[in-house]
Amino acid sequence: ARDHFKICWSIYVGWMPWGYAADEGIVSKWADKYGITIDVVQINDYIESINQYTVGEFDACTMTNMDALTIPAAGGVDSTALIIGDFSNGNDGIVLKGVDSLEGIKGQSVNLVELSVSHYMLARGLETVGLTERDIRVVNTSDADMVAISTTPSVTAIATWNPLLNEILSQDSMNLVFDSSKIPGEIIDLLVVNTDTLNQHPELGKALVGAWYETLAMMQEGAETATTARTAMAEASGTDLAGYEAQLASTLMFYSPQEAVEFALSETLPNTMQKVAEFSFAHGLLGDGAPDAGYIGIQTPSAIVGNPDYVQLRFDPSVMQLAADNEL
Amino acid sequence: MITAKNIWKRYNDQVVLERINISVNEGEFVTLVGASGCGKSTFLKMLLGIESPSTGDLLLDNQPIRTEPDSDRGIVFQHYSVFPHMTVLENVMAARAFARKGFSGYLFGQAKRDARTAALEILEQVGLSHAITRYPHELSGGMRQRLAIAQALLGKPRILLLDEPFGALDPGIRADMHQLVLDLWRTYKLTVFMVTHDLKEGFYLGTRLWVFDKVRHDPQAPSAYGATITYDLPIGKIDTSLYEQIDNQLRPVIIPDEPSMETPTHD
Amino acid sequence: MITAKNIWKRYNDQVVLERINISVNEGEFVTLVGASGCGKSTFLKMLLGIESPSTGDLLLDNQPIRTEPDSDRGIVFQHYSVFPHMTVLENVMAARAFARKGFSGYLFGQAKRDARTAALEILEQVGLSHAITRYPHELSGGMRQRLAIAQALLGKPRILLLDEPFGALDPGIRADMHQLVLDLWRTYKLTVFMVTHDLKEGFYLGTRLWVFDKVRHDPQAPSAYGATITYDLPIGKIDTSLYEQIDNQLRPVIIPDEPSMETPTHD
Amino acid sequence: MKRILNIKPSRFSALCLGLLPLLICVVIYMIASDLRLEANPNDKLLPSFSQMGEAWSRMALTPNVRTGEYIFWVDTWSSLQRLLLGMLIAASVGLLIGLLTGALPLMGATFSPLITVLSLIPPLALLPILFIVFGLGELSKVALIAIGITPFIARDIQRRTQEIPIEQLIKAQTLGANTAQVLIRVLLPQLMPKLLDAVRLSLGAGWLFLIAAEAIASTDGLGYRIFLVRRYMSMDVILPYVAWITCLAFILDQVLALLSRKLFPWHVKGGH
Amino acid sequence: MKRILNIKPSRFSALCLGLLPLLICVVIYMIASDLRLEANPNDKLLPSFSQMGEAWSRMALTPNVRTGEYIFWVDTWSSLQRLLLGMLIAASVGLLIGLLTGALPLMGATFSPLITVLSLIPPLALLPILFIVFGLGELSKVALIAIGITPFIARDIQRRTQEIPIEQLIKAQTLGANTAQVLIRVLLPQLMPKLLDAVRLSLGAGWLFLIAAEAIASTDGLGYRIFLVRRYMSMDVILPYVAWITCLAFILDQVLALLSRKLFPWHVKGGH
Ligand SMILES: Nc1ncnc2c1ncn2[C@@H]1O[C@H](COP(=O)(O)OP(=O)(O)OP(=O)(O)O)[C@@H](O)[C@H]1O
Ligand SMILES: Nc1ncnc2c1ncn2[C@@H]1O[C@H](COP(=O)(O)OP(=O)(O)OP(=O)(O)O)[C@@H](O)[C@H]1O
Ligand SMILES: [Mg+2]
Ligand SMILES: [Mg+2]
Repeated sequence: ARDHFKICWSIYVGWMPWGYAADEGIVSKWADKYGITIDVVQINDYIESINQYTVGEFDACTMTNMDALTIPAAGGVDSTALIIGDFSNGNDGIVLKGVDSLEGIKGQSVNLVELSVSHYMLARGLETVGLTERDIRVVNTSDADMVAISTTPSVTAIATWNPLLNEILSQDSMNLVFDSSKIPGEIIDLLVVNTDTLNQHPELGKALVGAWYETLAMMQEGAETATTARTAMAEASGTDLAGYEAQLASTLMFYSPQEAVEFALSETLPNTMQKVAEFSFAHGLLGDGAPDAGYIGIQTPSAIVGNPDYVQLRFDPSVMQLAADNEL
Repeated sequence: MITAKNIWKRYNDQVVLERINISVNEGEFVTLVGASGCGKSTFLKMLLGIESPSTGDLLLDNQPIRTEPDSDRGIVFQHYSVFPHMTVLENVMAARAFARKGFSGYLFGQAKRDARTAALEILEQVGLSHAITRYPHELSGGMRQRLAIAQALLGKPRILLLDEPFGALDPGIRADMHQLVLDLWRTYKLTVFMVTHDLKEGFYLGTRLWVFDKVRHDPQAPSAYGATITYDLPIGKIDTSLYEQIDNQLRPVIIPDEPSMETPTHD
Repeated sequence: MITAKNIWKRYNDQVVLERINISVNEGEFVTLVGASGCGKSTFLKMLLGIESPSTGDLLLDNQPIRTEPDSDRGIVFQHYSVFPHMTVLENVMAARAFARKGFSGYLFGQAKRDARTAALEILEQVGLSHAITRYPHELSGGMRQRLAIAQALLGKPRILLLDEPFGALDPGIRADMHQLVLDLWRTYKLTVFMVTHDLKEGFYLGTRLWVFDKVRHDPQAPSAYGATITYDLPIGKIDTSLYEQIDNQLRPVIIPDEPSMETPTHD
Repeated sequence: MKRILNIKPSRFSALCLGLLPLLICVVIYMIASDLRLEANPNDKLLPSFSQMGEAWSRMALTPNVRTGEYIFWVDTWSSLQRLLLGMLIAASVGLLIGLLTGALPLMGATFSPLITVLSLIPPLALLPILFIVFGLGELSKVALIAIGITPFIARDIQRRTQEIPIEQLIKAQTLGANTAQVLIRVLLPQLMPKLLDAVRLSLGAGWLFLIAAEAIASTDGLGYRIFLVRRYMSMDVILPYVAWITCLAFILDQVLALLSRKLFPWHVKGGH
Repeated sequence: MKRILNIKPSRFSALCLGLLPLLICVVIYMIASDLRLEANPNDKLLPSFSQMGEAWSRMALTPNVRTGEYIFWVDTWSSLQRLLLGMLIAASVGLLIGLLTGALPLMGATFSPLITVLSLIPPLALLPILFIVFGLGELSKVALIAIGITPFIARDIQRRTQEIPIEQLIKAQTLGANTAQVLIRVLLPQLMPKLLDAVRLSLGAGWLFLIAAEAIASTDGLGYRIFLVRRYMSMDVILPYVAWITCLAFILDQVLALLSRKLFPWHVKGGH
């Protein structure tokens, strides 16, 4: 049987524990426990990491709920959200220059990473003030350069995530007019595992979940290792402890597995996924074969969203439940 | 040894050579003269096998001549005849290496020592013993051509083809080169074909002189007719008036009856 | 007109020319011969102003000669003397354009029409009227040099410098070129300096022949001494034996007493 | 049997031989694509040719529902505009700098070191500064191309200027030409075909910079589209776009070559 | 007064003139930086030289607390390894292809069209496929460099091979050489300095591909670091890194030039 697995992650506040877990040997410790080996590979480019996972180079990958739907699931790779790590609670936001309310966005060019969760958040934000995407102009902008371009006079509206958001807000006359704390629980950061692999090798899921919660415990507020762990994570993401703490502040981390399980079981999750599916369909992200937003089935513990005969994305809290029950 | 039977050579529509019928015996030293562009080099290329006659047969020992270069026929061009990336000694030793079957063209062990001995010998003969570690670009033009000749001879060719070998040399040093070629021709009993643009040189060196020229002209279509061998002269049987006639054809001057010594009065 | 007073020319440690003392009158036609590398071109470059003597004075009309090219002194090189991107006519008209003050070197309106007339006239004179729309690369070598000469003359130089102008031409067509140069020299009353490697040519064309040669040699340091003018001969006063002596110095042959007609017996 | 060194294929067989590897590549792709699609019909990595054709026709032949535009052609047009403008600027500035530094020793001594340093800086690393200086509009994309290419062209033209036989400069001066006349009438025209050559050589880099710039901030363009659809790994869009870029690059190259032959009939390779 | 065309500065004044614009650039930067920092001491766009020095010494002279490594040197070493390996592969493969297609008409007819097509494809657009074929380890970064550079080198070497005077091939054959001997003993050595030239010419592109590849999949390297801190616009790190890359590029170029002169003393520019 297979006993070697590869997972990949990219730099983002909620996923930094993976790097720390790998460096500190926590992953290999848990892998040993289940008699397997796990390679943890960092990939700078977030999209590239998902693509690599989708074509089968990796068995698991970190991504948001929306990208899990539009890339692997839409690409016919049945995927399971093994770990619900956190949801963005202000980590994504819309910034306007000079104007201090979201209504002011009308008619402006908005710089954002097109088709990303920022785009989704923007669409949700526009809804709240009765606007649609037709009222603005979307300019696709690379996340790496978002901070640099924010200082230029021609840029007046930006939708982005942290740490870029904090950098931008630190400049004069930048107003945060909307952020993900207004749509809590809709932008979810996951560890997604290939469903077939997970079914054949449940030990992979157990090892990953075990390692994850051990790491989170080390960084949790109040833990004595918190400062060391967070400093290491801060450094790995190219900032300092203060910068990293600021990012954590706007992220709702599920430090305990029980919280994550509850989130998965809640009634709001299928609703969220329904919205995400609709948004994705409207932007052509579900593929050319998709006749409607329900083309791809999404299974959550409480309900199945979309086509039940073609489920490609599953939220399965069972392993996290084991962690919560201390049965790993 | 070499026989040409009614050879014509065309490039597309242009006739370069026509009706070449000759026969050359082993050991002859043929010099070829003619106006620029009349096909002397083309004829040499056919002997070398890198061009083929358009019609007619070119025979070596009554067999059609091989249509690619081989070690029967050595060649020295006006330029680029030596390998610029090898020293003088290596250039000559390479000739030995190429003569052996092998993949890389490098020599090792005993074969290398033998080649070195042979190379030093022939370099002595052409007067390059003092320069064996130099690269071609460090040699004078004359030394470079000596090297090219030495190299060609190590291939032990039966026929040696020389295409204006001294054309780029200072006239002052040509005499030495002539002496060298004559010595080697005698020593190795070669059959030599040498193109030159200097009638005096051709005349002085060869046992047989060929003059290439067009005999037919069509002013409307200058390329409709090619050159042929208008004179095939065994040297020693040419009298002064014929020499001057050919010379004038090649190097006309304004006052043909007083070609050199008389000073023209300009004013 | 031109006076050289004890000129020496050195490149770093190498002495190229030494002790040049001459004086040339308006209207003379000086031909310069000498072995390769002895400094003939260097002397011409000093006349042109692109090189300066290391010591000594070079005077034009008793003034130090200008140290950059100007329209007093025309030049024709062996190669690259015409502008490859202009047609024959444009090449000649450019000479006129450059003669006027201006920024772009292009002519417009009446000036252009005048230049055209003058250009056509001189092209007629050098026999290029039939080829005025051709580019230099479409011309034969001889036509190219005619063009270069026509162009140089339109600059109305007092002194015309020719550095082996026919060196790259087929000997067969040189006679025409000689005739042209002589005609133009007479018509425009130029002072001409012409370098050639062909004694016969130098002898036939000039009113005065300079032979450059080294008189001192140091075998240990070949560059310690430079060449100087060993003969300064008014043409018409040279006898045959001196001619042959110079010729042999420039083009030695193996059998110097029978330089051309006698066939050597090879076998 | 001739040495393989001496065997020259006829024109027709050369054509066939040349097409062979291209055909083989296509066939290999088709097999690989079929195998992957067999395993997973939704696989996006190696779409079949018909999938690519559909995607292409959707973008090139069907107006976009939202904007009514033919996306493919809009992208092409935007990218070409940027590329051509950027190359034009690079060519003009590079020509000017190369001509002046190549022809005038004083200018050469002054600016050669600076140009050398500039040519070594990887422009991609300086993007942030570029955006701040040039803003986010078309200008910055054009500027990236121009800044990336200019040092190369300037250095090439400088070298070419120095290759022009000194004899021509002397000749012009003996005809009375002043510095400006030599530059404008003698050197400049002769550099034009060299400039076209340099532009052809640097077109590849130009495309690279274009794609990089469009990836960073844009609303249309070939590079933009490729990076956008990379988000959901639509290789059925990416591959036709890449093929199209390759094709455009080829056409541009050929057009420049043709232009050079037509405009500068006197320019013979190798000179005389 | 001489025409400006004819004024040649002495060696010493050329040196001074050459340094002048570089100095001016530095001064302009310092003034601009001061002005911005005056207005906003937290400004990150144009850090002062002392800020850059601090950032640099933090990365180059202080061991990282976590790993004990000197980040700057680790980055340098990783990037150089990748670059050199990639260039080495590109050079070897390019040499082989160029030699064979240039020397053997049959090979040339067969592969030239393919190489032409490959050389026109912008490699950045193919990155996803590349990562899938070569994985995400060191191999893929090296592969991007190799794939990006090889077609250029192959075409250059092909042209260079064809430029070698046919006389030499004929001469070797008249001495009895077979095809392999001609390739190995006559052509190959003469192509080596041309190969070094081609490598020097393509080093710029090599750096570009290296930075692009490191930006996507890497955990160290100069390009990785620039990409990582770009999100925070830490110009105090980016600028020293860019300067260092420029410097490395210059050193590499000079080393190759020196190597060429030392190894191939017979290689004189322009030939004879
Ligand atoms: N490969 C070729 N294709 C077409 N025409 C050619 C080719 N080779 C030679 N010619 C033509 O054949 C004619 C004869 O050329 P060739 O080189 O034999 O003359 P040549 O007598 O050697 O002249 P020269 O004294 O200048 O060396 C020339 O007009 C030339 O243009
Ligand atoms: N710029 C220079 N720097 C150093 N040495 C030079 C320079 N120009 C010429 N020389 C040397 O000066 C000597 C004379 O050269 P010059 O060109 O004047 O000879 P020449 O008589 O014209 O020869 P040729 O008949 O070959 O044209 C040569 O030895 C040459 O190497
Ligand atoms: Mg010939
Ligand atoms: Mg000379």
